[in-house]
Amino acid sequence: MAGTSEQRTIVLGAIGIWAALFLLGASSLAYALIPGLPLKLPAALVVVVLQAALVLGGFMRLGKASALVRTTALIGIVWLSFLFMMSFADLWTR
Amino acid sequence: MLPEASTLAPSVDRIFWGLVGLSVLIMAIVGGLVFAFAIKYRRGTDAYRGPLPEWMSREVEIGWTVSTLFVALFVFWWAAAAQLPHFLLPKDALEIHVVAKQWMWKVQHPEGVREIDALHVPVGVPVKLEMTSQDVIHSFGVPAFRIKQDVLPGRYTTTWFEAKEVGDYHLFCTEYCGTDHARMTGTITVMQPEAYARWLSAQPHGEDLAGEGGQLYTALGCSACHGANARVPAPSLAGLYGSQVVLTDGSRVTADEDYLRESIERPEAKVVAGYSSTMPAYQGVASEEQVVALVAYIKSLDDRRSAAR
Amino acid sequence: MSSTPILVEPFEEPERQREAMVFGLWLFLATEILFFGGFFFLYAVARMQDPVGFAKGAARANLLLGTVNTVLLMTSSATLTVAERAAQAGWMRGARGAILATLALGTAFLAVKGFEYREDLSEHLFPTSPAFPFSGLVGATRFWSFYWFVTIVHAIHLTIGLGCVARLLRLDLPRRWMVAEVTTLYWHFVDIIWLLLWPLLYLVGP
Amino acid sequence: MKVDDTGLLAREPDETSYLTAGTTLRSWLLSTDHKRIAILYAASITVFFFIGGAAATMIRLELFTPAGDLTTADEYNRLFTLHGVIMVWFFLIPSIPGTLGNFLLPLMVGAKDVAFPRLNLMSWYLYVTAGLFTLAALLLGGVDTGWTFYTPLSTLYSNSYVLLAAFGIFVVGFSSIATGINFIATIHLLRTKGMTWMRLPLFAWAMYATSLVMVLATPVLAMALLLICGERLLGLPIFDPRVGGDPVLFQHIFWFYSHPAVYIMILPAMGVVSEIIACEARRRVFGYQFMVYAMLVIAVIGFLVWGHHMFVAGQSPFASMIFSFLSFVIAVPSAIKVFNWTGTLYRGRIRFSAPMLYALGFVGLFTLGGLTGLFLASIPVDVHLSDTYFVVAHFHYIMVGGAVSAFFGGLHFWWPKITGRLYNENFARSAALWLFFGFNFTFFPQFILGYLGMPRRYHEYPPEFQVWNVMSSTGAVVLAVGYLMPLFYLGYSLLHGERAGDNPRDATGLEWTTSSPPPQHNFHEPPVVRSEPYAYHDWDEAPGDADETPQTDPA
Repeated sequence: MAGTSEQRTIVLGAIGIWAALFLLGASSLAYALIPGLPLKLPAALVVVVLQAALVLGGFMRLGKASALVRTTALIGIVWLSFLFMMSFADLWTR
Repeated sequence: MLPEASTLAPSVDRIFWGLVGLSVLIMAIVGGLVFAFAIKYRRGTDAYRGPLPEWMSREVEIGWTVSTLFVALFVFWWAAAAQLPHFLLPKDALEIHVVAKQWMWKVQHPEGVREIDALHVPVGVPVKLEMTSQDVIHSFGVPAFRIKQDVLPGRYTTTWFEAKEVGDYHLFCTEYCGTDHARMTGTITVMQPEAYARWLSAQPHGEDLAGEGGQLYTALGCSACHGANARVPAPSLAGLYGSQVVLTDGSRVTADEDYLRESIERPEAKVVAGYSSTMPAYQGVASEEQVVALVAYIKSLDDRRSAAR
Repeated sequence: MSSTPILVEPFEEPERQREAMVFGLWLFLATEILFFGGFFFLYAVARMQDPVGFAKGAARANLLLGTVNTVLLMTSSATLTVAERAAQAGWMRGARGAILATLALGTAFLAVKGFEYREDLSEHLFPTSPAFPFSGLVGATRFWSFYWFVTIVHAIHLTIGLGCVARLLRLDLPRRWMVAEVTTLYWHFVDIIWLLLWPLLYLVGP
Repeated sequence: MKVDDTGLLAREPDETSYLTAGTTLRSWLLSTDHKRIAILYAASITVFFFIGGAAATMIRLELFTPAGDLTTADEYNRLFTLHGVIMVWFFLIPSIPGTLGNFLLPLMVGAKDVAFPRLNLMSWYLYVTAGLFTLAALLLGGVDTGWTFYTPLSTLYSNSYVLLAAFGIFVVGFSSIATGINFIATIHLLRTKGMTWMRLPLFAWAMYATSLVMVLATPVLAMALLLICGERLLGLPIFDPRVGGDPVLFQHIFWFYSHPAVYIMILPAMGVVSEIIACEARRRVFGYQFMVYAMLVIAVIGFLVWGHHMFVAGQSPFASMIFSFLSFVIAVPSAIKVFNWTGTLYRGRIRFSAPMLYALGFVGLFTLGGLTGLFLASIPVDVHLSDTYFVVAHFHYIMVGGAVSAFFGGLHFWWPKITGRLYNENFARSAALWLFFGFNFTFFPQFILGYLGMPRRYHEYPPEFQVWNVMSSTGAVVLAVGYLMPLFYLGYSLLHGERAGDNPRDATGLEWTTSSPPPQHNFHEPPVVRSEPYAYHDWDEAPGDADETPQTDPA
């Protein structure tokens, strides 16, 4: 049986990441609701990227995963960028 | 053989036959080697079969990689260079409006003459086609001219040609468009300019396109707000075509056909800075042909103003 | 310590099996990235075409319920992480409790979503509804098309996730914690998608 | 061991051969054995091949005459849609990966099974479910959008069973993804001891490259089709031009999948052909490493060329230029492969067996298919040729002349391993030649038709095109007869064929070290690989002796 200290580490670790996610979400909400601030969409997207990084690193332990797994995670994004790049090459030059 | 009936056709054919030559050459090399090896090294012959030296496969490999890359890039350059001039639309072209619908081509000459599934054009004059579709995607393809352009709903597409030889040519719809796709064909008749002028004058003339648009402009109520004496705040349309328009969100667009059309059909999409969006949407109110006519009228406003200057 | 993991054909060593399961699931997540990526691409194009109309449409989305759901899903990710790590550490009471909490939070998400849908429908916020308030407005109409489409697709993903998480309760977790690990990965991915949808659907400002 | 009636020493099928390891229907339908799943796939793709083939025959018969007299326009449109949908998603894409890939990949890397056997079985069930949806759409009255489902025709204007068919294809996509994930994980994690990356047979490499494309392209198609379903089912106007939807956007996401899908069809064929040519020419594959890199490069650049389907679609000239450029670039790795296959023959000791005839046929037909691809990558020529029969001929050279020839070649090559029996070589060779002839007879005239401007998907056409159409249709009849031939002699072999030895082709791969048919768990002991995949070395042995080193032996 696992000791209580290990149990505490598990729970506290999750709570810590959760709190960070929550604060990021709250800041995103605040930024969106305060009128007159510039670059709302980019700001919201930056927050999402940070949140995703927290989930990927903290919850999904991508940092500790093998190189193979990390490459796989990256490849989806890279291929998606192909779709965006090539399609926008059309849309922006029509 | 397929006639080369437009000024574009010879340059397309040159590349086509060049590629045929290249293909024959490569097929001859590959096929010849396969046959020669198949005969020489078939089971039972006493041809020499020792190991290949290491360097050989490497050198050969790099050699043919580089040479195919070179050939590929050369063909790309050749084809792209031939295409570039065709991307530029000619100035002072005869402008024909084409509206496609399932399964019919509706054509309108600038003088207002309309045709269905047929197009008469003079020889030796650049003809620019402004095309849009009422329903699905169609494609305006004339093999004898080597042109083809999809005709899209909700957007204008353009292509052009300059006919070189008098005659009748096939017009095909080349983008599958439903049941009677195969019957969405027509005839392009290329005539001597005098014959074209005679033909044109013998046709029942409607108002010319811009004139027709001018009548619609009043009939559909546009002039009530955009007119010179209107009391409702609406932007003036004179000189609008081709100018830069500043929108409410600060961005700029060029007032081209697509913009004019969008603003008639869905005025709230791009509202001019300083005005509020009070104009009703004409989508479904004005038919595709009426929109074409209205756009032609708005473009003519520009002409009249510059003529007056 | 946890007991020996159950090996499934064709594997012969637990470490290899775990690597394969995690790798396989990440491959699946890569397909999911591209799947939702296709949607985000269309969303991006539509929004750039008519940002004002988008904002007009989004102004009617229920920010409160959307935000509540974001918090619910965030929390469920945390509880499922606890479950997975507890299972791996052999702390079964903790694992079961955390799984049940995750199930409760996920179900709550769907319930809130259901309420939100009912409210949207009562306000005719469906593009084909005859009383759709934005009919004729391009951006707003497309916003609501995207809203319905993607929230339904996301809800389907979440429902599948709930099924997978519920299945964990029936497994011999001390020996099959690897299943918990990959289930968790999927759940977190669905969470990340929502974290991205939240600003794109609810925080659209002019 | 016993001596059979031919007088040769042959082994009775192993007690635990995968074929005899259970004979109930249940033992087949719930089997997670990759070899049985391969057989399930083989049976089901055969059914779909003949359904799609029947539609093709009807299409060609209709085109004998310029008038639309055999079928109505609507029937014709439903026929070519059916032909396209069935052949693309229910035959070509699963053909080699689902059958030969499933059967051989674990054997070739020395594994007991694929990484996720239950997922593998699920992939077959998804395939069958999807097939039933699509067949239901067919039986209820068909679909008339073409296999491309272009909007707004498919969303707003078609009065046919688009929803069912699109959903069917959405589901079959998951089957493809499951296969892809399985293969990638198998190759990464289940290679046996000594099986380094550069010792993998090219077929395994081909499966790897194919799986990459399956995994990364299919989900985008799934989204495109789901959006069509959303628009048809719920009325959500996503591509509707009346609310600013851009039909060209659908084409972008459709071709983001559907162009790489061509490589899902042709990469496995390249793998099969590499195996056959090396073994039947008794020669190491010329430029093995270049072959590997060429396949990987094709798999990656294949994602960046889709816009060449859209040169006349209203795409910007700038984008067309980029796509044209990349399309020329991707011709290079394909050419490398053709030259390397040719080079492999050099100094070989060539056996003209049926699989070798298919493989050599493949080289010729694929080369012509690839060269005509250059025409379509050149913008000005493509403007003239796109949506004409030139395109139809081009992709049939790749998909039928290429992929189907290779599938037949592979089927014959590994037939003794899969079934444990030999087929009649003379019948098989005649069929191969017959198909090669029939194929060219059918499709070569279509290049000419295309240059003359005959549009595709026309059930009526101007009379001046008739000569070439009659030629093509006559060829199609020849081809249709040809495709029935293997049914007979392979069927006969299945029941009465001579027993095959473990390695009747004297090949080097791990799959040939097992008994024929292989035992249920593939290898009694995990094999250890000690040499490269194509150690054929004809020169240091007297003719008649073994001239190959199996991968389990040191070189």
